[in-house]
Amino acid sequence: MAVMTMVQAINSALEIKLKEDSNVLCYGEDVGVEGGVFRVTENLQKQFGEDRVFDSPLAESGIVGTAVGMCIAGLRPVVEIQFCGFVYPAFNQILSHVARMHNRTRGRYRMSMVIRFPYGGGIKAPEHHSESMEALYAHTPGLKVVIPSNPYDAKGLLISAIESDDPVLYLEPKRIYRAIKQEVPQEKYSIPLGQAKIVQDGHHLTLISYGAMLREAQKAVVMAKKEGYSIELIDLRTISPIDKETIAQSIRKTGRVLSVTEGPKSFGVGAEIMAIANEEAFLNLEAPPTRLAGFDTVPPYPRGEGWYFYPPERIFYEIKKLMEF
Amino acid sequence: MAVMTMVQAINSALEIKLKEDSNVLCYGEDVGVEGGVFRVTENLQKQFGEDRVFDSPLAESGIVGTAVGMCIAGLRPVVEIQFCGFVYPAFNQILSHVARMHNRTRGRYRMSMVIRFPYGGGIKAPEHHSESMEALYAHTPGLKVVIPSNPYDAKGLLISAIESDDPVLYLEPKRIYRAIKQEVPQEKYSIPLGQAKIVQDGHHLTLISYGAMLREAQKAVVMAKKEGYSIELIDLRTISPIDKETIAQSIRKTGRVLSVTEGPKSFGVGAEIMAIANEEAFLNLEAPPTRLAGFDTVPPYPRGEGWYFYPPERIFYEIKKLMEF
Amino acid sequence: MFTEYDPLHDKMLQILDCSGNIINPKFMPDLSLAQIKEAYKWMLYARIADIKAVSYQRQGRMYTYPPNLGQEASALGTAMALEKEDWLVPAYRELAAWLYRGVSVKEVYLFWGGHEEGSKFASAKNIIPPCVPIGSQTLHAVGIAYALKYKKQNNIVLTYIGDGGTSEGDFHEAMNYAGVWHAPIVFVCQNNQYAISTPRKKQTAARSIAIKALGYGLKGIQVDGNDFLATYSAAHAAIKEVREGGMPILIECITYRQGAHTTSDDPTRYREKEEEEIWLERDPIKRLRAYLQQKQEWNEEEDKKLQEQYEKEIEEQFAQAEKQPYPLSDIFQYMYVETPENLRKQQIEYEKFLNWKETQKWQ
Amino acid sequence: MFTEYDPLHDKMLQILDCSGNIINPKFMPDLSLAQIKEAYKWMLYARIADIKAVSYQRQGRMYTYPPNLGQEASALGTAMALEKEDWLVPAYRELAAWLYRGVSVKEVYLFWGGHEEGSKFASAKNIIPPCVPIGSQTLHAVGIAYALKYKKQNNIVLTYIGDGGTSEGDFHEAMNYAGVWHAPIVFVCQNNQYAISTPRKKQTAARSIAIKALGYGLKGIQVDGNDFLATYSAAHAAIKEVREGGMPILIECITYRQGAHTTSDDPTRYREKEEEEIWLERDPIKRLRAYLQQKQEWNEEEDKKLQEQYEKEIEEQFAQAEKQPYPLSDIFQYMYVETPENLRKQQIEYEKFLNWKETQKWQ
Ligand SMILES: Cc1ncc(C[n+]2csc(CCOP(=O)(O)OP(=O)(O)O)c2C)c(N)n1
Ligand SMILES: Cc1ncc(C[n+]2csc(CCOP(=O)(O)OP(=O)(O)O)c2C)c(N)n1
Ligand SMILES: [Mg+2]
Ligand SMILES: [Mg+2]
Repeated sequence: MAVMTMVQAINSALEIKLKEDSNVLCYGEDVGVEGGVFRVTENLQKQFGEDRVFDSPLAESGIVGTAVGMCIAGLRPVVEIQFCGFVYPAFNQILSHVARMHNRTRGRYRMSMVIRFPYGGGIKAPEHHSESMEALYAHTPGLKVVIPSNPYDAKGLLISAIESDDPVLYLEPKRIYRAIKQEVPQEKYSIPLGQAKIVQDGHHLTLISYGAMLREAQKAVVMAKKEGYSIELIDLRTISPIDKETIAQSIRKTGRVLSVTEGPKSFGVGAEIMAIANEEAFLNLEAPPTRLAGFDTVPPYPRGEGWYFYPPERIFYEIKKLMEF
Repeated sequence: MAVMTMVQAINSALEIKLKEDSNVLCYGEDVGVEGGVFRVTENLQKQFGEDRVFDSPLAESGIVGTAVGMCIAGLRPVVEIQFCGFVYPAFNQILSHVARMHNRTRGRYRMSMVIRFPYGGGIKAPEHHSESMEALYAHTPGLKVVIPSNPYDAKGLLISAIESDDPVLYLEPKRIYRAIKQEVPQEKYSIPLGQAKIVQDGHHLTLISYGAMLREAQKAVVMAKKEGYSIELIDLRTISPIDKETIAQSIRKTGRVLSVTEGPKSFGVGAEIMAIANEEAFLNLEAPPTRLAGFDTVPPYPRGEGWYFYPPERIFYEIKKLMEF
Repeated sequence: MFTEYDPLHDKMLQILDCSGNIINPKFMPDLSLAQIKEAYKWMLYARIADIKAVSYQRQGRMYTYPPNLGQEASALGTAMALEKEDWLVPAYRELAAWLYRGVSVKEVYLFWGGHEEGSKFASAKNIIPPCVPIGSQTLHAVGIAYALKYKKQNNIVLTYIGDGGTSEGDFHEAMNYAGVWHAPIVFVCQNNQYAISTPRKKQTAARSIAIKALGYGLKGIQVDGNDFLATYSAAHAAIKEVREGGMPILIECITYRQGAHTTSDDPTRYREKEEEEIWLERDPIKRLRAYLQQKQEWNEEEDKKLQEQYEKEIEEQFAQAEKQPYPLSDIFQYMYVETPENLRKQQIEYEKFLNWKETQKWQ
Repeated sequence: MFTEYDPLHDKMLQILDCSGNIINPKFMPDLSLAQIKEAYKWMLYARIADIKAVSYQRQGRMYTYPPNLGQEASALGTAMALEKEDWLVPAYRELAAWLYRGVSVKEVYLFWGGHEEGSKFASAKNIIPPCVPIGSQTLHAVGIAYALKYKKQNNIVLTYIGDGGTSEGDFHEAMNYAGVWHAPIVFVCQNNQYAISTPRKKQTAARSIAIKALGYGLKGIQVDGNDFLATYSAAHAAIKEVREGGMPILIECITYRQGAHTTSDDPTRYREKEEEEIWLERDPIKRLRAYLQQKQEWNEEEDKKLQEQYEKEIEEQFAQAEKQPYPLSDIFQYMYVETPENLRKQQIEYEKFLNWKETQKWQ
């Protein structure tokens, strides 16, 4: 065991897979000598050489489009997009090819790639560096979307993602890249994709979150406890395919559900969770399934962040409203 | 009045605005001499000249990115993307600039453009020509998303879209481009954006749809009537910002809601409608808010279309289940 | 060749004239007459399959189809220069190349006949399916080329793009990545003068497509795309150079789509009859046949017989394609390698509905 | 000029050497000494604002900031050749150009200090905000250029991009659209040798950035980006030619970012001290000062006095920027010209929560 930040845990997963499987390659803007702008790929080029860990030209469609070709030729590229706001130039490759090549070729070619990128706000970064648009990818059939909330999961999920024969978008909550340190095994282990985790049992209300917001949700759980509310906290971990079963079971038990996410509210992940509550647990509902999400606005420039990224008190406030419904 | 197809109605709206406002331009792939692959821009180049209606090079990011510049310089471009599956190369321009320029410049520059494209399936077109990914755009703050379901609305909504100082994505249900003929005034009129339309009053269940699926919903309404069910049918018309008020009022009255959409189910428009039902009419609900949507798959190649685009019977089947809940 | 035909000289490599004479023996490829005859046969085969596809579409038995008529030499000549283990990355209008590489007419008809089974290209090796989003395939090709180099295989990738496709950002990124990675790849642009209705002049102000190579440190060459000997010769030289470690090369084949863009298109809206006639004169199959006839290697009768044989074969392939079933499960089972529970349930739900529907009486 | 410095000749336009001597009088721009002195002052002003930005960031009073140090001549020389009604479309590292065009230091500090008010650029005309998604601004520039032509205004657009930015698909599409539309536009690539840590060599295998112009039927030229006289001279010639109806032109300014990519970056990870020192020798401000001093137009004392004056001015601007309020409503009110009901409600809901929060006692 070692104490690791999320950055270190991700680095460790990459290192293990690079060591274990010569088909694994890492590339993207500044991932080589620089080790990535967040140092997630630090030391990997030194260790594995320039043909396995390298800088790409500054072109995201190029990064993802060439990764499609590499998968066709049997490699398992793990590519980095520098920030969440710079995935869009690659959107066509992701949606039209990464998500579809396997279906189009009736299983002949597998898109065994991982597309990693830091997402979300809260670090006072410039415009386009703070968004949480995971719903876009979750709505795209053919992709898997994974978001860890702590170093331990980050490593185990990334190893599964790299080993998955399906393409995985692996979003890294940059706000907690270094904010949490945790005991993480140095050796290999994996956490299956598609399974949410019950972080804490409870019976009054199901609180669902993931990524950096999970920590805020945890704080709200503590506040709620003081008022006598027993909250069941679920970490989604995989956004798509979403773990309906775990969500549904919990709501059937508690009768109340609140989701806590960062991205824009409308047509977002929260709506999907409400839909599941309706589809799977309607007769158990004791209060309206509710979503707490970002405003339907662009994340503001840093000085406005204080307004945009809601505090745990906001979560607590919604819990209270639901409990008093 | 004249009898028009949707193609003709859209053409008429373009003609009126081109005539009325010299800041309006139309361009895109093959919109000039060819008049567009669906002939939506037929005769416009002849009438308004090559500097106002013209072919662009084959590059969608270019089409939308240059339109951003034109808006900055005070023009009102109405650009065409040839098919729904070819918007993605322009995704970065749409999300990062079209949706954000006004906010970024604190109102200095308005993105007074319309991005038109045929969407949806059912015409046995090749891969990438049949998708309904409106939820992607609806989830993007800063955009308006409009989808007409008949020639009359198509014209009135497009005129409003062109006159809107906010950017509008105007999705044309190609399946009914020529399938419906309707009396449409030759002169100018407009239909406000953001307002759903109650196509038919009813008190048992609220059925919500738009675009080509609205016709299917209408057929289901007839089937349901035979069984004694009174269905309130709503045509959403504007997907974003969604008309919460009309939806909520209807659900409060009927207690039941079913949405009928074409795109992938998960994280789609149906989930948003369910969310609204929960947020605005929870205590009135007599059955779980329900969504009927496409599978979480790519629309299949033409020979599989029969499986993918569900028939009105499917809608009726869901209505029945809800009524018997 | 690449010095003499440097795009800065604005010259086009041509070997065979329109009457079947060799006018440029210097670059005559090292092919036996038997091999050239073989090439002719492939072009003929592709043409018949192409013409039949259009007619099946007209009969309502196939969906939208993009005719290849007139572009056979441009597709085949470049593909024939490949070795077996090399890769081919199509755009979508290189029928002769696909068939030569082992794709069956049945698969081609399945693809344009609206069935995913037709984009598996199961009967051919080292090829990927046609690519509808224009230009995006060129990046896949570069990725494959990187992989080949990484694995130290001595193979190369050949990829196609249209003149219109060169305007897409992906083409630029692909050429640039190919240069930086020094990837073993040859790009072939079939410049058939139009992208649907948009003429080459409105596509780019560059004096040629070939000259675009310079922006990436690559070599470029313009060849007569209706001259099989020229397309083969250029591709052969390019592939050899690239295989030996040279930088990637861009070949611009000057050709013409004699037919419509697709069966939904009407070219009379945007081009002149006179222009079409000029290009009929330059027809690649006619030219190569004239060459072979001059060499006493071919005659009308053989031609007729072969055509009949091909027609029969192709009809059989079509019949098979037409019979291919499309069960509901096809829609679900390939979306993921491991189908998620949610998707499985959607199929089951739909089946439940279908069963219910069966039990109902609909008027 | 564009014939003599055709990118095929691999020559770089230079007028002033590193010691301040004119070595290429033929292309000496038609600027009075007073004007050159003015240019020097702008560069100095920009440099001080730049250095102060870094120091404010270090003090935790501003956010991530990308230093301009060393690129002043490349930005200013090109922008100074514009006329008032021409348009400027920035990337994000052309501070001297923005200031010259009327943007206030306050706005610049607001932008990098994390406030949208700073990307309004309200005090300047015909300019758009800095653009974070690399390369995408070049298309906006072409759109503006089309509009100017359409409206028959005799103005042009100047847009900037970095060496890294040239790899993006949007740059390609912009250059290509500009060519096809024959748009009145000049592209300036500030080739500062790196895109964050990625050196120019890994960005493209092209022998220069300037040569990329050929792929679009445009002209290109390489200039010494640390030589104000050269950047001005080339831009002046390019703008004149384009204004008179010539095809668009791409200017590659060879320069160097003396500082870090941004305040979050550590260049010692990827470049050598020796290289940095070579480029310090070529510093644009030092060079122009040397020239002015040789001409007896400037001296150390004046310099010192001016610096002090500028520092004071800039500090005041910073103080103002720091004071700028950011009310909650700022987040909502500019998303749309007409704010939709849904959005208005989200603000109200949040305010309700804030009020509730006020009433609570939190330990
Ligand atoms: C990204 C994208 N945009 C638009 C289209 C629609 N489209 C299909 S073919 C075509 C023209 C292609 O022209 P070219 O590249 O010259 O190839 P050709 O058809 O002439 O072989 C267009 C615009 C598409 N398939 N993909
Ligand atoms: C589309 C996009 N991808 C990645 C980034 C992250 N990024 C910011 S600056 C930069 C390097 C830009 O290099 P260059 O164009 O040479 O400009 P310079 O910073 O040297 O002025 C990168 C990769 C971005 N802003 N936008
Ligand atoms: Mg073409
Ligand atoms: Mg740079």
